[in-house]
Amino acid sequence: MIWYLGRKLFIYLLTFFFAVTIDWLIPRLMPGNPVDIMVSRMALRADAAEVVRSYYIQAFQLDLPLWRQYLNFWIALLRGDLGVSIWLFPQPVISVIARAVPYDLLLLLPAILLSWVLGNQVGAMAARVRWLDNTVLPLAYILTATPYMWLALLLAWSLGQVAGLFPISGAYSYNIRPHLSWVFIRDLLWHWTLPFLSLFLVMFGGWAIGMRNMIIYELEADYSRYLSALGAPQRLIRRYAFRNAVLPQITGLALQLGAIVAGAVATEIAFAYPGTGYLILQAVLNQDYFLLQGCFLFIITGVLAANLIIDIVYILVDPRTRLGMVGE
Amino acid sequence: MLALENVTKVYRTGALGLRKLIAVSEVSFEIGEREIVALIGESGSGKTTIGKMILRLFRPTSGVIRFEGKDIFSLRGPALKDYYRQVQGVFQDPFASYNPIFKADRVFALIREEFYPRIRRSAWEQRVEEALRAVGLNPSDVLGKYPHQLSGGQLQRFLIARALLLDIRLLVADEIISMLDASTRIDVLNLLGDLRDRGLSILFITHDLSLGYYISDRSIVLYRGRIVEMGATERIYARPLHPYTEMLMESIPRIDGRWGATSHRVERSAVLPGAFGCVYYPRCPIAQEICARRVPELAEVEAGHFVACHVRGGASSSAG
Amino acid sequence: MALRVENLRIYYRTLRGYVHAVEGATFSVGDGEIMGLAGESGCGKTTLGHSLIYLKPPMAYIEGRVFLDGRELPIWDMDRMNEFRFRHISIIPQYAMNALNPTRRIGSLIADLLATRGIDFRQILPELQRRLDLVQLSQEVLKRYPFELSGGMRQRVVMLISTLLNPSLLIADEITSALDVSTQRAVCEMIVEFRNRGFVRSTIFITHDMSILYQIADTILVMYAGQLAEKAPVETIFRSPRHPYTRMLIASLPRVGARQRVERLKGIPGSPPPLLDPPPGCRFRDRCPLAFERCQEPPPFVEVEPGHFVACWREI
Amino acid sequence: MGSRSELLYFAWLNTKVRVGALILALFVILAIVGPLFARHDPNAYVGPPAHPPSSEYWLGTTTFGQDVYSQFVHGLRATFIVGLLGGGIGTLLGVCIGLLAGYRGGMVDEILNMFTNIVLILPTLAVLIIIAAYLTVRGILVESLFIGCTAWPWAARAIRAQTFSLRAREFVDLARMSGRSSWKIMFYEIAPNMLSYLFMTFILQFGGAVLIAATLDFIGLGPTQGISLGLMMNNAVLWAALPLGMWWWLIPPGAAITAIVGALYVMNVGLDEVFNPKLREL
Repeated sequence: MIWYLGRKLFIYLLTFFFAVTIDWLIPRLMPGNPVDIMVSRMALRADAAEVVRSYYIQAFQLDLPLWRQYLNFWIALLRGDLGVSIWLFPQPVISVIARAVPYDLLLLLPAILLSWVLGNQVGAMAARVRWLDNTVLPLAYILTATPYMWLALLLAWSLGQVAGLFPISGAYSYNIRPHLSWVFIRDLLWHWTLPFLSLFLVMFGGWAIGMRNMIIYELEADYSRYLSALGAPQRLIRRYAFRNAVLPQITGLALQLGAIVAGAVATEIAFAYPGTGYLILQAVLNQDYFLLQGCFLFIITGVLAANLIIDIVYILVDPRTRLGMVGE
Repeated sequence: MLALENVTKVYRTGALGLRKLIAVSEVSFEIGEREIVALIGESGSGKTTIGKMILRLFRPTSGVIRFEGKDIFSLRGPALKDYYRQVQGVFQDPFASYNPIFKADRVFALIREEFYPRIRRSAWEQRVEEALRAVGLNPSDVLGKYPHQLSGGQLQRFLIARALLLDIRLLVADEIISMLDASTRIDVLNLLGDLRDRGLSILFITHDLSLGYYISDRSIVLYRGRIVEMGATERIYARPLHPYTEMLMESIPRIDGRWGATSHRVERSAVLPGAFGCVYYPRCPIAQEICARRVPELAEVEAGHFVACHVRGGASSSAG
Repeated sequence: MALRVENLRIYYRTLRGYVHAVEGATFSVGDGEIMGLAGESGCGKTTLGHSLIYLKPPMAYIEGRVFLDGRELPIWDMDRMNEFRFRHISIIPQYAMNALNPTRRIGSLIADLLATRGIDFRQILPELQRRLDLVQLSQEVLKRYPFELSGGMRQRVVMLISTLLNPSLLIADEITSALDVSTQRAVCEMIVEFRNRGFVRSTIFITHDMSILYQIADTILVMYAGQLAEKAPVETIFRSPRHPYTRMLIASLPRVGARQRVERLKGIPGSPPPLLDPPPGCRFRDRCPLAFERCQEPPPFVEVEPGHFVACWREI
Repeated sequence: MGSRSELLYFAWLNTKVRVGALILALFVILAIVGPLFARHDPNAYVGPPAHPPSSEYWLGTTTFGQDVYSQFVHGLRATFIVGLLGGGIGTLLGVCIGLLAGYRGGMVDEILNMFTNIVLILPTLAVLIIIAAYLTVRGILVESLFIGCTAWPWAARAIRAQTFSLRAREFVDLARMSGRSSWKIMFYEIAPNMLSYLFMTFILQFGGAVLIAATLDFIGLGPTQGISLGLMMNNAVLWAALPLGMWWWLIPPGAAITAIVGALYVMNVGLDEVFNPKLREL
């Protein structure tokens, strides 16, 4: 088991190293000098452009030899210094992101966990109940094929705009200062509903389909056939089949994180929900490269950390990996 | 013709290849002209691995396999092609030996493409029909069919015909009849016997002693990668020397007599196989103290009859 | 009289029509009898065996009646059969080596299974421990997961589970085909031991390996292409078979000591007919040297001597 | 597997495959023929702003008076291009890496597999964001290339598993004993057996490429010129189509993507039933 975890950890560290290297390399790989491009895009007056250019040169340390730049980049990273945001000058990138993280977690954690649990339950039932299979499955296919942002727009338009039940942007009403009180929390949740719903529905479709196929596969496995041949009731056989079908769904969750993050970014933009996704949109509009790279690193670390947690959960749940056989 | 010298194959298993699985250890034997040698062993004895190494599909970890004196793994290009012109193999599962989406006789086309590119079409078809008749098949009802439209027995004969197209000198038959029904099994065995009479040498790999006895001239008994007994088939069956061979003889379900009392039911703690004592030590009823410490050598107890056992194969070779 | 089967007909429903897997089987198995069910691959022996306990699509029940200890088995009804399964009729499947739920300890698996029959695990534990010793498995096995055991050990666990409630009929489906010679013999002796100790009353042992049946079966029923060819005590089948197919089959088995140079055995040319729309009458007709025009009609499965049944016009 | 024609016969019989193929064909025709009927250039300001669908402008106009229908059909064409190119590159890379890792085994497999896992775990969108942000000129070809280069691990994993199972089959050994070179074996013996599998992998890669491209465009990192469905949605959000109730600008692009990707997934399930012999017999 230690070996299984060790190998996974090694891969995650390697991935992190690989990602950070990409992050450092790309601006330097771009044709021409990245600083000139950035400055020219800002269409500033000559003297202001000169100030910004020198600031960039110093920020990117383009004057130092490459390997020195790379080393400094790592040192700064480990110290948590991701440079200064241009869009919200002079706030450091790390604090801008730190403000966005709670909203990300508030949105993503419930959406992922609830959709995973309910998706698996409904998927398991669909394998057993015929009419459920004919209604929920087609719907699940449509949901999982829907681009996150489009479902967000649909919900915003129907429940928000037309029905007027929910607000369609921002995390809380403008006239309230965030503080700990029932009023604020109620308002927060009121704003949270639509983004949560759009993320939840798309992911729900994916898990339901996955579980339905896995359950049917497990119900045809040898141990299920043997139990049925011995006259064991369907209840027992389905209980075993569900437990064995959930295991690949756990690893599936880890592998899907990359796609889920993409969905979250799009949904946050559609609802102007102040998470990392929204920051990315602002960073793109304002050519705030440091914020962009900061968001990139945050997403990478988040995904890798989540992967590690899910692997640990998998080991605790699946006896085969816990007791020695190296489960893939 | 073919000689194995101290051939060993070790597989890396476990996480980072820490655990070593010794599939074949220090195996040496020869195959001469016009003879069928039976390689007998239960699953995990390494018999298939040896077969695949002779066919150059696996590379041995140490030791050498020589064909006409030359190390087969040093052959390159035309020399390698020449080797495959003289040594071919047929495998256990007839249906897995054919690429399912092509017709069965594509195996002949492969041979023509690789070995006889310049032969005229009519001459080649004539040779194919000749080979098919040589293995007892009627060309008209087997050619142009998909593998799943032919029976197991027909498919195996097809592969033997493929080998005959190359006028080979050694055929490695790895459990070729174990998936066939009893009634068609015998005909394929008889075919091997006829080919041997016409000058072909065959390495007949099987786990079934009675089939081995029926067809082979010499037998080699393998246990966990090591040769425990080797010699003329009739002599081994008349007087099996190694306790493992004895146990195998007792356990075959015969059809002319009921099972006698089982001579031994021994389960000792498994000594690290291969490294120190005899591999059969954990299950051997006549094992002595020396057996746990030293690996027995293959000693010639009587003319052409070798056994690897301190008790039975020692200089004294007193009857066990 | 443990098992009586009358004119059982089981087909397979496929996209191209019905495969006539078992065509009107009538036979019986006495108390304490181990009946070998032999025949080449595709002759319907597995279908016959499985239809008695777990008749699941694509298998289709056509007609026929089955009586166990005098009570009729509703084999066509999946649910009503549950009452008989495991308690009165049980099976050791061909895939026994991976028939155990990989993520459940063996002890808890047995407990769950018994609980569905209203039997308390603790009540049956002493008997289970005695049987574990019998098949050389340590008590530790109950705490282990299936993947921690070897294939042979897993099979023995399945054999124990299937016979735990002393069923009156046990169906063993090709349980020796994946084993080595040494473990093969141990498993066969276990089947005989189960019968001698009364764990099971009668057994149907399905295999293509006739020599195994010679060692442990009391009688042998030979099937060919979905039809019953011959049933007789073991010695009669091997010494004086009456059905031409059985005769040729026995002749093609290499005795230990048979040498090709000395005594060249002969196989049976040709191959069994397709069962999608099988030929009428005796299906061995076009491979049988004694075939004559009478073989167009299906020969009845008749008792030519006490306990010796044969389906061949030449023998009646 | 039976002969070729029998497989195609079963494929067409399967309702899921037929439904999926029809929907897909509908949108392909729309993408090809549509632009011919567009009277205006997608980005030109031609009509009255925020005008609901009418006989003149079938899908109405944007807040700036651009013809939504023209944008929609040109965007559809762009989406198919990204799907074909991005999906194609992804599948191609996946096949080569999967086939090589699966066939060679040993060290090669270990390294390639680790590389696959790394790219799999990396949230591809984050990587694309960084790349696209620094690219001054972004065309559809470049976008497809990047999408393809980050989507291949899913294909590689599937193909590698399939190659492992096929490589162990005896007919590969037989081919090696006939002196066939490894490359010939890979592409003439193993790959043909996976044709059905390759096609299904391509379908999933195509759908994935369309979704990722739409998300990238939506964030504003899509092609700098030309129009795509994702870009339409981005403009719609940026220019407050929602508060102004301009549903004809919001609904069509997303609906097209959902329909196309949905049709692909349904076809994939249908094909799985066709190529999986166990299911076919029922």
